[in-house]
Amino acid sequence: MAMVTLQEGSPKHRAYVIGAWVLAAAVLLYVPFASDIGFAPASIDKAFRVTQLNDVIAYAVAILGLNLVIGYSGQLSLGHSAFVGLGAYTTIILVSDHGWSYFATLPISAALCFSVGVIVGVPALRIRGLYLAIVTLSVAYVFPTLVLKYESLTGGPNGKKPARGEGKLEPPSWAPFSDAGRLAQPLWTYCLLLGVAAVLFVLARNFLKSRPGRALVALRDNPTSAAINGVNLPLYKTMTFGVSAAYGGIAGSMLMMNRPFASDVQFALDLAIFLVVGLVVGGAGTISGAIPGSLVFVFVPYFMSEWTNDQEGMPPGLKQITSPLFDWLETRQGGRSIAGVFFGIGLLIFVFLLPGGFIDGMRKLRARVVRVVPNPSWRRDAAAKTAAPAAIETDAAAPVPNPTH
Amino acid sequence: MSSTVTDTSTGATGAVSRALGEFYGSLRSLSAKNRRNLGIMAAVVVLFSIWAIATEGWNLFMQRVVDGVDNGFIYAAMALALVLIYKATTVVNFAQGEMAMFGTYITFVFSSDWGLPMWLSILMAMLVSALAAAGIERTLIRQFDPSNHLAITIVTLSLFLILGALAGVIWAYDGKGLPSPFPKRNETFGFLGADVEYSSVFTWITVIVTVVLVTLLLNRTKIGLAFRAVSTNLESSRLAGVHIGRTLQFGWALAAAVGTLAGSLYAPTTLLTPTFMGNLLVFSFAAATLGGLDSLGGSVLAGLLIGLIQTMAGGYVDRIGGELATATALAVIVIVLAVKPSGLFGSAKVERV
Amino acid sequence: MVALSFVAAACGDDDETTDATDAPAATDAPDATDAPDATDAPDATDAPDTPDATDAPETTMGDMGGEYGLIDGMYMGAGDFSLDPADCPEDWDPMQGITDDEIKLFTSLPTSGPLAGFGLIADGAKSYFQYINDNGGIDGRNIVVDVKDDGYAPDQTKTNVDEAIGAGEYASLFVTLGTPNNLAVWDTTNDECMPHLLNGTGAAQWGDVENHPWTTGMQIDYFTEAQLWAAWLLKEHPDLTKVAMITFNNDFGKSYSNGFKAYIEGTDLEVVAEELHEPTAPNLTNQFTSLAASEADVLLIQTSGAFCTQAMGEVEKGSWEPLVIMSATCGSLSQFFQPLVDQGLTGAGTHIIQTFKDVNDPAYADDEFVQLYHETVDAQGLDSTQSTYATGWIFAFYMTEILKLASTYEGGLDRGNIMLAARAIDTLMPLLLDGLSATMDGMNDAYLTEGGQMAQYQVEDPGALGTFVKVGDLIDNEGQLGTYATVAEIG
Amino acid sequence: MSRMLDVRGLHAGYGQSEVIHGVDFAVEEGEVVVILGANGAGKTTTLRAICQMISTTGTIELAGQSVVGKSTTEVVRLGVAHVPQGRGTLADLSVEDNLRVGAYVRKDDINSDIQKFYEVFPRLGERRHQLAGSLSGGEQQMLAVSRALMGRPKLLLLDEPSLGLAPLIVQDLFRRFGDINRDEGVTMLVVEQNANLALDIADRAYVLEAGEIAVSGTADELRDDDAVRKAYLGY
Repeated sequence: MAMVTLQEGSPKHRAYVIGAWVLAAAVLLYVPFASDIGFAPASIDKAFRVTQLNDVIAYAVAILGLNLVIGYSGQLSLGHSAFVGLGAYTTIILVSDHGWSYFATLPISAALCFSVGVIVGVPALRIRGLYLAIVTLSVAYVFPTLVLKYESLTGGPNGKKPARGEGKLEPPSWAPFSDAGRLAQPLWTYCLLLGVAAVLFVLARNFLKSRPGRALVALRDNPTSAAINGVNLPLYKTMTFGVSAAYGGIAGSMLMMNRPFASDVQFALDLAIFLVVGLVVGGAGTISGAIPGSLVFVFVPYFMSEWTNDQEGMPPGLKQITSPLFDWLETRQGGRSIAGVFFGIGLLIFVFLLPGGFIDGMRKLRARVVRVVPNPSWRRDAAAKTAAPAAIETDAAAPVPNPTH
Repeated sequence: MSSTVTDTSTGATGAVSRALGEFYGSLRSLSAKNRRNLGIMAAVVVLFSIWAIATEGWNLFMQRVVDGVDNGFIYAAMALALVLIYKATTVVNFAQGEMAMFGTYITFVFSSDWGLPMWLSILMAMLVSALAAAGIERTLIRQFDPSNHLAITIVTLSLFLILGALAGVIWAYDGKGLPSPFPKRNETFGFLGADVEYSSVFTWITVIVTVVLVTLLLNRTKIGLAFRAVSTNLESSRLAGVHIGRTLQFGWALAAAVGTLAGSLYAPTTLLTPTFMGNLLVFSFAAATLGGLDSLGGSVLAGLLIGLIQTMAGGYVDRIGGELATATALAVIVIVLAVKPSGLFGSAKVERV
Repeated sequence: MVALSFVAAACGDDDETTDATDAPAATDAPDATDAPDATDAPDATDAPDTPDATDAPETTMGDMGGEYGLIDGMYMGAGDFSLDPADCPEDWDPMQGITDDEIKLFTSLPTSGPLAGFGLIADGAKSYFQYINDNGGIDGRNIVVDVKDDGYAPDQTKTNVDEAIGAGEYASLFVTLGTPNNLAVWDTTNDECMPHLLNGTGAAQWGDVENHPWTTGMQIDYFTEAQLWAAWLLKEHPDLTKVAMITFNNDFGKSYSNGFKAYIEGTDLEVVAEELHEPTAPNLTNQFTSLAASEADVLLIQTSGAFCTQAMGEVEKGSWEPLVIMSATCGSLSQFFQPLVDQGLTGAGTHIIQTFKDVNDPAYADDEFVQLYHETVDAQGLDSTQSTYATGWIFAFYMTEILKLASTYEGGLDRGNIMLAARAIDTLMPLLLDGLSATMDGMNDAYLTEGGQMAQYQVEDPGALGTFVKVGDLIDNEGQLGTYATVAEIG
Repeated sequence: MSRMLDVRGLHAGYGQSEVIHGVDFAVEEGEVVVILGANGAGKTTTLRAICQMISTTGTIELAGQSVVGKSTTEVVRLGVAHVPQGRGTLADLSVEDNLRVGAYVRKDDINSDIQKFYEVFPRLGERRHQLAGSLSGGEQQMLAVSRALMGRPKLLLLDEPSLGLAPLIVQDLFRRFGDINRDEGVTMLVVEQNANLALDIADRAYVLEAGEIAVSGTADELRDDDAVRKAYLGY
């Protein structure tokens, strides 16, 4: 049973919520600016670590966008790598060939990806489930081919990057870290990306609380009931696809701000699949799940690869046990692929321990410590707003968001 | 193998005619508008053929038809596995291609390391992969409620990662050459101006026989009945006392065996590497979808269609060329699905909430 | 004769005003037909001395100490090549990664994924460094390599190299694999004054000494290789004029394509069909149907990896029988020909330009260096018949020679001198085919190897691997290509 | 008459939300018992709990044997047949295959039973090779009941059999339920909103309200109870 019980809306509860936000903000600021980060051994360059954090922010936005489609509107999309890629190429082409600033490209890639997303979303109105998966999969599959085909625009297989010495995001002189040398640029990027991401997260949250957002969730849980309620189904479904694609596009642009280089293989099917992994690990149908999902996406394969490369940084006891295995793998041609095996096994263990994703697991954990008693009047309102009259039992029967529909 | 075919020849004919009946049935059920669309499509095909023959000659046209059919049957073989697993899981099994790849390596181990004849190696590998898939279903999938799509999706993603990397560790990434299981390998004969490989023809026959056998298995056995019931309505099947777990296990095993067969037929035309199924999978996925995901015969016809579109578009349309042939084939599928959301031969009911 | 016509064509047959920067090189270019007998080229049978750490600098390089190195604050190297440390970042440390007992190198290549086979190059290189270290290292310094996996994805290569540069621990990069991968990082490495040596790719860009002085390649570039094909065809098969190409749709495939097309302008050779393919192509059947329809006399296989094997298989199974020339990257018997044998095919008759000895070729079984290779690698617990390890040895050999040479320069071993040495080596890798030479000369010659020997794969027993047999003369255009400026102009 | 089904202190629900809060009821062998109640009262949940399709606590005994904690398949094999709401038709299977699935748990010959249902419901016989999904709603309901009976159950659970059917068809259907109960001796537990029809064939009835039993009694008693009539029977 919970140790602390809080009444929703009470001053104590408000303090709890604000405290949690302050703590989160403190972590976000402390991690990159701290002199030595716990998970960055002294030998590892801090600038690189901050660059990785920047990746985390960008991918979190992409996963959040994907969540709008999969987690909230319940349609499986395997094509988000293409949207991230489209955003990335839009930015990098405008910056390197037309001298735009990175920020100016954000609305362009958002708008472009929104349009393409809507176009993909239109067949999605008629096509569902696995059929939709194949349509989006085709988009993911074809994108790199188009990048190669239109080489003059995209740089083809050699990738696209700004001309040498250009396209750098230099921090302004007033920034306290502007003289931090190698670290200045990643830190400045961190601040910018964090700002962009914060806006996008708040927008997503407000969108989901708005009428169209609630309609979306109703749609996922019970398509028929939402239709009965007079929700404009086709419009919202298409819009969701567009918004989701726009998030993907902005994420692509953010990736380019962090590391101005785009190549076809970067935005291939693997990315689409790993975004889904990040999504489900974080937790489908949760906004905050995008962050742990993205952390896993960026850091787990990285550390797996590091550890299998040289066993430094591994816990000492474990190292003794695994060293014969690694010695044997050393002599095998594909031995280093073992990182992939470990990652997969880790994922399996994860799903057995936390089948609902990270955020779901955290909520269960939190529920043991803090119990928030909902304010009864709110609950009634919420129920009246979302639940459809004919669907109470069927709604309850399907509490888990269904990713294939 | 051959004796089995003879024994069941009457049943086989029945299944073929049923598959054809399914096909005609789907034609009949087309509305007038769709029939008109189909007519337009047929006219386009005929006009295209005439134009193609006129520009580059009969022989080249025939060769392209043969190439298309050749690829199409390979796509169809894997599409068959996908259809089975779709019926069994109702989620995207990301690991399907890797399972087939692993099975094909097992074929390789039997034939190359143990020195067994190819066809025996394939049969044994099919058996091994069926058992392994049954084990995977029992240990990893059955823990979760079949309606918990999210968890099952992660499990298949994990399998995708594990199997792909494990094959790399065990067999490395250098390509292995897997010989064709059929006689007269690498020899060709002339057919209406085209060169046709003997092993291709045997492959076509094998795929057709497999479709027939799988159809019989599903239509004539109790476990097949249970499988069809579960894939149609899980809840009702459970209420009828069907062992859901065991039935799905059967589906996984069958799909894995068929996948191994598909991989073992495909590998001799390319190289066996831990990633070799990837490029095939996209087309097989497309074929399965175009065929309607739950129609075995439909997936074969759709596989052939995709093979032909790819060959013809790539071969005759300069702007498309070899590089965009893939994209073209996929674009056609998207268009078809937009018109007919449940595929060409799928049952109209798509919703499976 | 051939060499002269080659040079003429390379500079554009009808364009006499071509830039003359490489003219000096062209005039003293050894005639290719004579090359095998060239007396000044050390015979490879003497080579076993070479890897010996103490002898090597004297036998192959002579004493450059007073002439080159850090002189008056500038790095002055051979062939008018110089580097100004002032162009480097403020915190640039010439001794980074170099201590009294260690030299740390970094490389990024695929050790997982479809191209993980290339990862063995790093293991092979480590094996050679192990051998050098066991024999005293570089003046007592051990060579250490850190390897990172990039799965052949350029963005991952960039991530890895950024991390390595930021770590501030490495003296130099070496054998980073892949054209797009190296292009993704070369601006950074040059901005950071990080030696970026012996790239594991044959793109002509690695000779861009003017704009990217810190980057060098090692192997014969694809552009030149395709021109060697054309030269060989014109000389040996003047009757075969119609050429078909199967080309990987990337920079790699197109380098061949452009090199060949640039060379054959004005000759009888004509490209009648070219089919591109994507890395995601399920097979090459469709492309071959189109190519066969062209009824060309010659087929150029300008692709890599599993597609090499597929392409050879397609030719062999079809009724079209062109003369086949294939990219040298497909030359490994164990990787690309063995699978064909397993499939019941042979690949017989395929031509390839060779620059190095195949360590598994019985013809070189008595070669002392080949023996040394097999003994050392096997003793380290690796399978020496895996010829990719030998490729690693070649890269590591050159790297070792560069480090040794740099140690003799004014100011001793530091990163600036390593870069100077990389642009001045003139040494014979013992595995290089007898008669070929390998030199770099600052601003005059930015390519290490520019020659090769056409060889045909011949098979006696269809159930077993065959061997490569030399056909035609050795062609060595050492020093003629000059720098990337020349290539960029041609095509 | 022995007790076919005995339910005591039943709690059941989905995930964290409990829908049934301590329900007691019983069904005697050969009886037809009806559970009435408004939408959301927990009727369907009760049936799902009997079949162990959701997590439950309390006691459920089938002919003296406890079923709590057993799997749905085991409960079915003990002799419970459940026709779910919406009929649960196996739409992609033919009518005949639907019937065969119904007899999945049986090992003996089932062809005579199939013939019997073709006689009881001639429409099914006419359409035996058609896909079940192509049948009309009433035909599908006939099929669903036949399929459930193919397993020769001791207890038949019917969930809202009248849902979405035309009144005439519903009347016909309920008459046949009565016949089946009488002729085959099948015990029935029916969940219905259409109280009038249900009470016609029922021996006894319970009224569920917000997950608890509000009223219980014989069919006649309930029909005569003013309060019940106003609240549930609509007249």
